[in-house]
Amino acid sequence: MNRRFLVGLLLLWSLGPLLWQLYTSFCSDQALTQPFASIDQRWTLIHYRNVLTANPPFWRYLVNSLLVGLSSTLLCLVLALPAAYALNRIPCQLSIMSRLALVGAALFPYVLLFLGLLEFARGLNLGNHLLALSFPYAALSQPLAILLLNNAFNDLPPELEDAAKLEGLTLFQRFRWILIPLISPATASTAILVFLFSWNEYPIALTWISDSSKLTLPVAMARIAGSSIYSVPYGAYAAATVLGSIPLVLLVLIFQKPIVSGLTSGAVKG
Amino acid sequence: MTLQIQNLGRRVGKQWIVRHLNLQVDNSECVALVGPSGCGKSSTLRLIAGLDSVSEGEIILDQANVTHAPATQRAVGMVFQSYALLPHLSVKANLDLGLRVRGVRASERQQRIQAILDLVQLQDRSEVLPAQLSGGQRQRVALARALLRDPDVYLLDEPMSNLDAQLREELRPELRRLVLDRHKPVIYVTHDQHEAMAIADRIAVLHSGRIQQVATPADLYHRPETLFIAKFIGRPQINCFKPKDGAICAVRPESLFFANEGLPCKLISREWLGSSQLLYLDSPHGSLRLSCSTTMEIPETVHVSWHSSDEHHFDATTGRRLT
Amino acid sequence: MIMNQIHFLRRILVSLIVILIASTCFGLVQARTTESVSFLMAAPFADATQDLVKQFNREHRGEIHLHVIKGPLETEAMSDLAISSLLLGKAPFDGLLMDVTWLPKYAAAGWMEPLEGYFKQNDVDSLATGAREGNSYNGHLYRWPLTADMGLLYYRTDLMEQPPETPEDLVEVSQSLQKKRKVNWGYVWQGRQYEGLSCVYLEMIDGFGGDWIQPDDNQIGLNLKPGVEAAAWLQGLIDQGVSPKAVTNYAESEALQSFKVGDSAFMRNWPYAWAELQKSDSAVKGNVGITTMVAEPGRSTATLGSWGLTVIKGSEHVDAAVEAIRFLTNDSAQKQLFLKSGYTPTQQSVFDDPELLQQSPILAEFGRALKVVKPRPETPLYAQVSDVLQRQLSSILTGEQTPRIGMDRATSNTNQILISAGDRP
Amino acid sequence: MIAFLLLPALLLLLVVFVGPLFRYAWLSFHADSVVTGLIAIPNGGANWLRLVQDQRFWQDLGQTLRFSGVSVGLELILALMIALLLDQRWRGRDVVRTLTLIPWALPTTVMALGWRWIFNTPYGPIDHFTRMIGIGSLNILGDPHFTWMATVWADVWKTTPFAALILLAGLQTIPVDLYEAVRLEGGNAMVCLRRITLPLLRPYILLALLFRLAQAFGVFDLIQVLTGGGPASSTESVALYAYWNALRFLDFGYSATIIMASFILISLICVVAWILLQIIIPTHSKSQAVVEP
Repeated sequence: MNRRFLVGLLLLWSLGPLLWQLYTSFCSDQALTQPFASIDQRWTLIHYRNVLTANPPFWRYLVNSLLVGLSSTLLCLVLALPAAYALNRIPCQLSIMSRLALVGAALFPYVLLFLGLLEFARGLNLGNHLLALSFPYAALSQPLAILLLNNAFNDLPPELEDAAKLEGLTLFQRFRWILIPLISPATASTAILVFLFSWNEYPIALTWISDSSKLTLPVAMARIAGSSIYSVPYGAYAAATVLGSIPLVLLVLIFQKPIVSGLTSGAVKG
Repeated sequence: MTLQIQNLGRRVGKQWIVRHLNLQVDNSECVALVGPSGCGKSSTLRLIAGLDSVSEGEIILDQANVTHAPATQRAVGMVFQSYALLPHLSVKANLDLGLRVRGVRASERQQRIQAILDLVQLQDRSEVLPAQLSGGQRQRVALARALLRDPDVYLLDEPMSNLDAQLREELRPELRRLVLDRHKPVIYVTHDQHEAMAIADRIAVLHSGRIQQVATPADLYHRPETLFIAKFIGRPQINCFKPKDGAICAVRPESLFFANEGLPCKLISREWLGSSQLLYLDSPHGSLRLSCSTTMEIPETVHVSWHSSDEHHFDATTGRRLT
Repeated sequence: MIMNQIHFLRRILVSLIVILIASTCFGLVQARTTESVSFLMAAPFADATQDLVKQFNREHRGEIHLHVIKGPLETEAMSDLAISSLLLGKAPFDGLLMDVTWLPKYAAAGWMEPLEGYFKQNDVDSLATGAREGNSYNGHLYRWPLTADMGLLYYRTDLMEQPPETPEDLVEVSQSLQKKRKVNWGYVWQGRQYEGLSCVYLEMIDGFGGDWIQPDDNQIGLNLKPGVEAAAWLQGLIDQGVSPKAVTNYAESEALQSFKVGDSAFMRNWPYAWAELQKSDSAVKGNVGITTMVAEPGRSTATLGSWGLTVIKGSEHVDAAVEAIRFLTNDSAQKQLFLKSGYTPTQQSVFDDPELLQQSPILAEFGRALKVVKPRPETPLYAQVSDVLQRQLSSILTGEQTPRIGMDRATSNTNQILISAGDRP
Repeated sequence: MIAFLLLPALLLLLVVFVGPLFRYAWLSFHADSVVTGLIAIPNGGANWLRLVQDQRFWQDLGQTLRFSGVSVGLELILALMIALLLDQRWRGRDVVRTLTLIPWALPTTVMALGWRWIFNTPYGPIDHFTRMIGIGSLNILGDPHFTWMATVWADVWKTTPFAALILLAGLQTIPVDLYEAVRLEGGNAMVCLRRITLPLLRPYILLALLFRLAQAFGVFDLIQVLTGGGPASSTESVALYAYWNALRFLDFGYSATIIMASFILISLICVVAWILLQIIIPTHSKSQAVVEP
């Protein structure tokens, strides 16, 4: 009984604000100003229509974020996998030091890097190139990715690779046939966490992208917030919030296992 | 085809894991490496396989110096204690992988895998994942993989220690058949001296990273070079008397017999071993182990004696054998 | 028979090719002659100029197409948007509607196209004198004013014959009215810690004969006698009860609210307040007069706030953009904006238009105020400099420090900013 | 070969993490603003002198510390409670755990927009609630007294699931027989919490604390979208101030100085927090003394 109450409270706390947005998004402007009064025309889809037919349409931001997320994840894994493997093959003390440095980098509030990265983008003309964002994203998620994958490599029995060496497999062949398949669960966890990070990242995207058709979802949301010209724009905000949340809610529901195991393994071993 | 290691050593930091190893293994010969855990058996094997780097000395395989050749280029077939089968690949794919990267044609691969599966009697399990096999079957797959490699030397790293005792005895003759018929040098690492004596032509005893003695099982048993070997080889363990004049006298439990005259002993306990029984006795020279026939009735107090030819003498400080 | 058929086919083929070539040429000509120009404007301006833009596009069909990008509602957010584009290189717009305080920053950054080649001396002469301010930086003209804005002193014509002219007068009139219980408060203004407070202060420091940043030697005048007097006077208004304590949290809307319900005798505000005060829900409708800020004799000023159009450097359509700017700022456009949206004009001829003056006589007052406008310090570091001033003023007004100390601090902080940003050694 | 594998990642990390820090340190001794045409010119320690005098920076720093301290503290307490709830075995637990993760996974800006509506005066549900219970309208996003609390609320909502998950992972490593041993000796739930749970959870609490403290100190997205730093810069964080200095004031030199100062401060804070926590939470050995007398 007591527990049921607590669980209810927990769910209300976690999901209440989201459900309120969902409710708001279907309310007419009139209904919004009097949320608990009874009004004839309470329900409407107009906010969704507005958001989806705006210029550029809302789904464009989702596509942009998806592209950036995928390319960043790919780049991050391509770099982190060999590095995580090599971290086990360097002298022990050096390896421990590098792992400590990586933990420090993972803790670092990366928002402070925005200025350096902005100068970088200016210097190399990377601004307003959507895929160029994968470069800082891959770098920023590198510490976590290397740590997680390194844990996974550590957990592999070394004989598997030794046996493959004796079979004559080169390093690349060992990666292809043994290491990559065997750490695929950890790789999946890492990939999802990196994807989440890239999808949600704000300050770097804010400074690197200004062209409205190339915005990623978080920046687009912030710009919607700043640029609204409606008197009560919250119906449209809420519709945008709901549309922006759906992909991630689905992602969490589908991939909850790898996400939890990724976060947990980072915590337990890091 | 012979394997020769000369003055081999490996150092990690300032510590020598193994050092001054000298060993020659001939064609069709099986040498067992035995010793307590941490004595450097597996390290030696890994040096020969090329999995660890050599700090000093040389490894010569069929007159070619392979001391610093990478593992991928040495023709070494190795069976690991944990079998090291790839859990995500079927038995067939496990066997196929090495052949494929070595560039064997598909049809030939198929044929050779089939043949080797027949040999290890796993014809019907080729599509199965390793997790679905029993321990003995996994071990045979691991062996099959080593055989397929057609190596110049076989290295077996405690291949049976994960199996239960009964299975081990069953597999031993099979292992001999499969591996020794290949007419290649074989090194067999085990911590089980029975297994070593059963399977090996010669046994090398390692202690703290050094080889103490290399000899046939019989020699090792009857003429142990050091006190350590005398104690390590042979069960029940050899009896050591208290040092006298800088020498230790040791007598095997089965060399002791009851006599009317001799060392007066008190029976402490007895263990029944089926074909024999082991008596724990308390004597003026310390406690003694004696094995004798089960039919014998043992009184509380006995007198024990032995032939002086059965005595082994060792230097009390160096542990070396005194002739 | 067959010959005929071939002939016929050939004729069709030839005519098809001719049509194809002709249409391509036509398309090319069409494409070449229609230049597309885009301006970024804050949302209210984009809405206000909607009709004018349509008109422009009608008149320039086939030549120029003007497209207005509607920016955010808040002006600061719009500047952020523009800067983030400009910092990364090529901006997705050709022109930008810019506040007077942004210009030095954008110009110093080299983002603006100089316009003196397009707007000649006679163009400049046609502007009202006040509207000529704040369009140039370092001797180059970068901005052409769309609408002017200036700080005004609103007073109650039902309570006094003549508005006060000096600071002492204002206090005196207020106190006597308060004593007679005609009003609760004498004077409401913008005392919150934000840009409005800097505008209020600018009018006072000039009124006491000083300068925020002295134009001749670029020295800071905040801690000189007039600067301290101005701060002390504002603080004194609260101490003497002429202004409510809450004025330290007033922005334009709060001041307007107080004045509109008849609570106060004087208010400092911008021209937009006039229209608000003439609405039917206003308690002072018809009883409001406008003048410029009180000051020592002959020193009355009005803080200049104005919006103007600029062309971004690197734009490929400078000529077309200038053409559009000319259209949006010409006499008839300004009349239209004034009548429809209450935007103060910038062309002198509009102020002199007898028809318009008859329609809304208040225009004359706006015109008078525009003659004494004073721009805020024209430095690219204005935003930081103003922030420092607002902070110190705010804590002076709430009694946390004396005017003397506060202004000393403001001066040293301002100097520090100018040094650290490389403005002075 | 190994170096070849490490090099790309190492290079990227150096460029993105170490490069900017060195650049900031260098820039902080230069004037690099719109006045200099965004070209760095040495100006001695002028930036640092300005920083010392800059009231806005110190105000922002105070606000940032208040925000970090309060929100991380609340978060850890809440996260511990959630973790304890989720550590027990009951039907539907996994589903609930997944659902509580959702706030963490959403982009900050998305829900910052949502919170703007929830805290809206007078139409948001919170305002309705306060009027309903008779407190009256609070003007949450317009009154500096309340706005920072709104930012804390939104931050706690978003980041608690992460901390809860880490603590939950820690809870699941604690063997059940430890609790049983204490119970057998007559200890109640409080004793269990103080003597077993907290000490054994310490590394996890430390991890969550350090990670969250560093992230909270760099709070940016939430504030920028929810309040824009206002009203009257009462919620502005140092990260946001640094951002304004670069992208609004075009003063890269000073922005770099602010960031450098923040970096030094956050490093110090993490060290201090770590030491403090070592002192506050009883150590391992004491707890074992109870369990194994």
